[in-house]
Amino acid sequence: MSQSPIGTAAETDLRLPPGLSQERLLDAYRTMCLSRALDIRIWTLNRQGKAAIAASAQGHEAAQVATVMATDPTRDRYLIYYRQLTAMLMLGTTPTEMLIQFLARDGEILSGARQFPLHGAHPRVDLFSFSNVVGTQLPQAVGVALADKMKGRDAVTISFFGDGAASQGDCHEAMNFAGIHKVPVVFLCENNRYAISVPLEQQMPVGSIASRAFAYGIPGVEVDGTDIVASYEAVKEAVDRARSGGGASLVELRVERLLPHTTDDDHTRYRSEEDIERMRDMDPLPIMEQMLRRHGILDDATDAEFKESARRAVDDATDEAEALPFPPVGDMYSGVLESGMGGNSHA
Amino acid sequence: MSQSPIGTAAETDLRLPPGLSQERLLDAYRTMCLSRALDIRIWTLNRQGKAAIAASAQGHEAAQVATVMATDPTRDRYLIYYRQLTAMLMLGTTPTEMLIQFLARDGEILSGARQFPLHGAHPRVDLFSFSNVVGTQLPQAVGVALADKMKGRDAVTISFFGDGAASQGDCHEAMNFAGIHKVPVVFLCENNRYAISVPLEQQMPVGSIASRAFAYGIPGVEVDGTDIVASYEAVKEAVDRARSGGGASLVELRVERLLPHTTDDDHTRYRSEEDIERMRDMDPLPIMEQMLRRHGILDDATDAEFKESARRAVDDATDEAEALPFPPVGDMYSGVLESGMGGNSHA
Amino acid sequence: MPEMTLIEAVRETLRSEMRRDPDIFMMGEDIGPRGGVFLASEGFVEEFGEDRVMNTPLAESSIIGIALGAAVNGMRPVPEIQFADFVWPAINQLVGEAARVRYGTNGGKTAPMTVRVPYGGGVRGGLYHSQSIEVLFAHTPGLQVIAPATPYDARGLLRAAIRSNDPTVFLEHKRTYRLVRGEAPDEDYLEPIGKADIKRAGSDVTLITYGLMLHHSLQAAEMVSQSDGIEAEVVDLRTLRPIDGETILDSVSRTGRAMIVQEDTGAVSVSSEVSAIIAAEGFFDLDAPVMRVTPPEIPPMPFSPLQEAEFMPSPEKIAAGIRQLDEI
Amino acid sequence: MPEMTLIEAVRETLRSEMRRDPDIFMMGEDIGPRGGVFLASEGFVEEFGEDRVMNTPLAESSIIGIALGAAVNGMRPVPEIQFADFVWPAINQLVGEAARVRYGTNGGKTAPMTVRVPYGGGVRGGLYHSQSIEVLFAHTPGLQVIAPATPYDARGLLRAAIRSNDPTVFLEHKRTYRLVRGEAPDEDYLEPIGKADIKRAGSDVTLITYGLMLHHSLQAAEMVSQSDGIEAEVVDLRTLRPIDGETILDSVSRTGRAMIVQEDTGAVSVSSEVSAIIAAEGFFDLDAPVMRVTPPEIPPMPFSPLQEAEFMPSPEKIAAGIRQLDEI
Ligand SMILES: Cc1ncc(C[n+]2csc(CCOP(=O)(O)OP(=O)(O)O)c2C)c(N)n1
Ligand SMILES: Cc1ncc(C[n+]2csc(CCOP(=O)(O)OP(=O)(O)O)c2C)c(N)n1
Ligand SMILES: [Mg+2]
Ligand SMILES: [Mg+2]
Repeated sequence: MSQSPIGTAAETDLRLPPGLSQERLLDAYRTMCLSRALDIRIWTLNRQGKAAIAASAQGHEAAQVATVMATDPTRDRYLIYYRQLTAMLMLGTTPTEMLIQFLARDGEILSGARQFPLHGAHPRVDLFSFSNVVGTQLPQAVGVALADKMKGRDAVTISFFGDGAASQGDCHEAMNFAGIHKVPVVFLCENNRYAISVPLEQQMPVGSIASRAFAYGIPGVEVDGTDIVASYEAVKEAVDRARSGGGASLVELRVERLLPHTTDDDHTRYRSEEDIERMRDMDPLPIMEQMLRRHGILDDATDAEFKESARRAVDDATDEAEALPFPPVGDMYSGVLESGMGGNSHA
Repeated sequence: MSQSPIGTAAETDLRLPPGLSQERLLDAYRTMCLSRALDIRIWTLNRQGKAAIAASAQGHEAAQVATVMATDPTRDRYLIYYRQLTAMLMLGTTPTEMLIQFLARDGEILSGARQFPLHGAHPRVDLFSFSNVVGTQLPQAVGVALADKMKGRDAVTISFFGDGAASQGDCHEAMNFAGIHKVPVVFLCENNRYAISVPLEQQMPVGSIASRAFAYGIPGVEVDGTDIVASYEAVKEAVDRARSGGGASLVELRVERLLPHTTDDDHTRYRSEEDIERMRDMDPLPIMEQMLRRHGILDDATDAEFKESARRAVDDATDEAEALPFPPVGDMYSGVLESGMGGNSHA
Repeated sequence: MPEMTLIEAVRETLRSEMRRDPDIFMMGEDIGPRGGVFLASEGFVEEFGEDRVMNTPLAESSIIGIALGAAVNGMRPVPEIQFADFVWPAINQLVGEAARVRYGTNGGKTAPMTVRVPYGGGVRGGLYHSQSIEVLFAHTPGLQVIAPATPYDARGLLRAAIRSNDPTVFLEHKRTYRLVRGEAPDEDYLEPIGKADIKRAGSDVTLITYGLMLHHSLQAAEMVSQSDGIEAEVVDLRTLRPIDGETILDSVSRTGRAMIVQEDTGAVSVSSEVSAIIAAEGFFDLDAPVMRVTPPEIPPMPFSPLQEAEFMPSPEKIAAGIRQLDEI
Repeated sequence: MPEMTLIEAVRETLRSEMRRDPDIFMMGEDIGPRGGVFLASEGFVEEFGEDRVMNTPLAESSIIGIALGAAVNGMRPVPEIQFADFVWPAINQLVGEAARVRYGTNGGKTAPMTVRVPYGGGVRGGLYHSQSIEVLFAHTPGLQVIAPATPYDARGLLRAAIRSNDPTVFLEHKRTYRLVRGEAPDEDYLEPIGKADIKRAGSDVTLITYGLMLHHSLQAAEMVSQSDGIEAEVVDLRTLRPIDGETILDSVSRTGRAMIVQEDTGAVSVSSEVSAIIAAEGFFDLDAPVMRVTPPEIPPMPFSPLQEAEFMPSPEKIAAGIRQLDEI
């Protein structure tokens, strides 16, 4: 492996699309390392009985950093679901803020610990996720984008969803409307071939979700979600299209879910040993690491430093989050309606 | 026009697909004439304040007779919506039975006059329509067909729906499931380009509903629904496929809705004069008549007789239906649950 | 003060609000050139354009879901569900999502949207154009549910709903659209959400009701006043969530007798809640059981005209109930 | 008699019914090799095959719509909604369609299907894995709604539901799945749909409840018996539609005091209906107001553990309510 500093050796053989530099790639990799370390910690906290439930982003990291890099967090909007841990970090959420969600502690930024981790609304970025009900964010994202179109704002809305969500009626209705009205939305599917235990072939008779784009008069593309550059390019093209008035797109990033659905699940019940073995080849971390090393962007020292600093950050964040109390009980009564609680007026 | 008797002159230049004879065509035309006369009468009864509401089948007649001819009423199943007046007649419902529905009289066969016309379940054919909620019949039809598949019966289920229904989430979910499990169902879309007043281009960004079949891994075909032979062939192919284990199909028959959506509607509010003018060219009755005459299948006398007997049948049916009382008030309390009414047990 | 029908009150309020605030837009089936199936938006697309008076595909879940997305992003959508009977596909977006946006984001996002829902029977609508669908909404924390019965209230409350910052289900009784006329000023007044209104003063018995049944109840009150000298106080709930327990309890404390009149079937309904409020907090004021006049427990409501009439609580049935209650 | 948990009772009943009648089949998300997320169908796909234990796409409306189609065509589907919180997309097919098949066809078609719905909180489920969703179903003519609280009742009532010829919503409280153990014989017994059951006899006050709250109420009853000598009768509704007014009224006629305990938020709910029944028909038996112990009117229920605990009516809160009611 070459030990050359960033941006000198081997630079020519990695053709980066506009907007993507070696620095950005390295930064993305740093976030992926952090995400992985944090993800492992969260799983451990669950096993220790400290975190009630967790869905892991392991396997989805490259797809998520690529997606965020292709957008502009200062003006774009993100409707996520429960698996976008890496995207959250890319958008500047701190590890402590993340752990507070899983530990349901006071000061939780998204929902005041009223909701599961990754649900609520972000105070600094226009990122939100109202519910755990799979697929509901798709029409909502279309509405968000419609408002921007009506107001002539140049924001683009990214609607994350999984292969499971693609079966919902809401997915059809959302894409159809987006196609009719050319709203600036990117339907971003992280297809990991499973809705909990239901494999793709029991979810749909066709092999790809992107192939449905045709039915909605929008472009659809299927990309290897462990290939950060290809993913970036696909999302960027969709974002640019939306921003320039070209309307909606569907981008399907093929990934593997490296862990069971959540900490409540046991995927050996429904995944074969070969399937579990094969999925490991799709781990985006080693893939990314090899790619960066091959092109001389990453060296041993930097890699070690990323991993070490990720570990430290996660340790510190754990200490910080665990030191916090649960939210005061009385906080639960506020904010049902602007006018008050919303029960009968005499109560 | 040739006055030759059926089946002699000009027979050779009309190539009929297997299963379709000149006799069947003529019979279909007879039913179309009856349907048209009945339809006109129903509209009049509404204008006289006798029928509360009516949706007309005018413009859809050829599509419906073709569809029914391609099926086997002794074993197939039909999930209709409110516009299948012609199909109802083709399946042996009498004009009197139809008028009783519109006049909500005692002895109404489908729902005991609890429901709008064309809603309920047929006592002699496996034809039903549970509700007015557009699109709900599509998953139901898939379930009906699934039961037949599970039981190894050779019945085929026809699920009628309109272009409007195609926008519903239920349409997506139904077709997707049917594609996965290869259930013996034919999704039969009578696309008349309007959902009440909403034109096709405000309903979907693509020009055809059949083109969505690709997304569900099923065959889809778009046919001129005023062309009875082409419509028959398309439906027959789909029915044969379903019956032989080949699974679901989507057949889109393009028709025009010649009258406003219902008797409550006024289409001059939203259809241009040219549009209204042009749609008249798609009236299936003269198209069918010309076609039959061109091929020597229909002569003046027969045509006159069909129309005259249709008029008489409708007159007689009107008298019969109008002579009936409304259902007894007490009948309304029965049949909520098998065990009784279903309110609190003390009530 | 101009006299107008209830549908005119709705239309004029929508028009003036649309003129006042460019963030308001309407969406729904057939609301464009058709003007809505009840003509609530007649002439609107011509004045406000297709963007603000948007015909949608026939897909209720997305109508609400898209409106919700627009609402959290700065707009004030006023989606229309064409008939209440077709709101079921949208329940997930309305009850599951919109109702919890404020709470579930700890106030980070809000969903200022007013979902207009024509509902109710007595219009020969059969099982699928007659339903009262208020129960689930009235049960759901995070929603406001309004059901005006007069043009005056329709104007003041629709305006209040559109300007409020929470998701509101606005129920318009179809039978009242053209049946009910009344005075409704062209001024910019608001009626308070969550406040019932006493539509007739009386000392002998309290009738609590809403929607079309307000008018049947008022008629019944006149009937028993004339025939028996019984004076019924008639409380119009107007808002079904939150319910104005105070006004109800205050009235019952004066009359000692309560009867709830409702078009919706009775089991587990708004009428149950009003009963429960009185049974819990007005118990010591009561001189008689809390009565309810509701339809039979069958799916609302038969298409056949005689059966439909039998289904609806009529002024006569209500009057009979009042007499019975008065005698206890 | 074997002792088992409530989830075991459900599983064993499903298994024996599936063996008995080949027309029964199950469908839902993850019910196949995964065995369901609560393991209600663990081992089933191996025994009954993929056709009868069918994994579905993530699409609740079609799960119910397809089950309904199969039901009217001779099958007895037992679809599973994975969590009650996800039943909203299926409301249209369940409340709008299935509930009216028999009535709307004048008996021409029937829809024998049992929709299993794990519901309820106290499981750290937050806003979307904790909901009680019974209100709309309990309001709807044409549905049966069952909510057993013990393994014995779960077996007898699930069996009765599957064999009945009407659409039934079968509510299984998630917290009771493994918490509640009890005797449930392996015999082929049926419990009657629509009948409440007195789970504890008492003479001073009647508690009416269902689901997890039955167990909290029984605990509370023991507490006040020990501490204050107050003997509470505890009525387990078991069926929420139709509600067994007779058993309720009979108990209240003996105790003179009624309190309804419910996990679902109170406004416009099953607890309202029980109050209303008593206020109408048990009024002259009452010595005190009809009380309710229900959670605050906020979306059920916060994820944060202390807040979740505060939300749920605890045995202590119920006991406090009983003491209060007893003193009036
Ligand atoms: C409407 C709905 N039904 C069921 C569930 C339960 N559930 C939670 S996640 C999930 C699978 C989602 O799969 P997918 O969309 O592929 O996302 P992934 O977890 O694979 O990223 C299911 C069935 C839910 N949350 N919402
Ligand atoms: C879910 C639902 N939404 C709205 C309506 C009101 N409505 C009745 S028919 C109709 C249009 C249906 O159009 P289409 O499916 O094309 O059938 P067509 O009448 O043209 O034959 C609408 C909007 C309804 N019945 N159901
Ligand atoms: Mg997935
Ligand atoms: Mg149409």
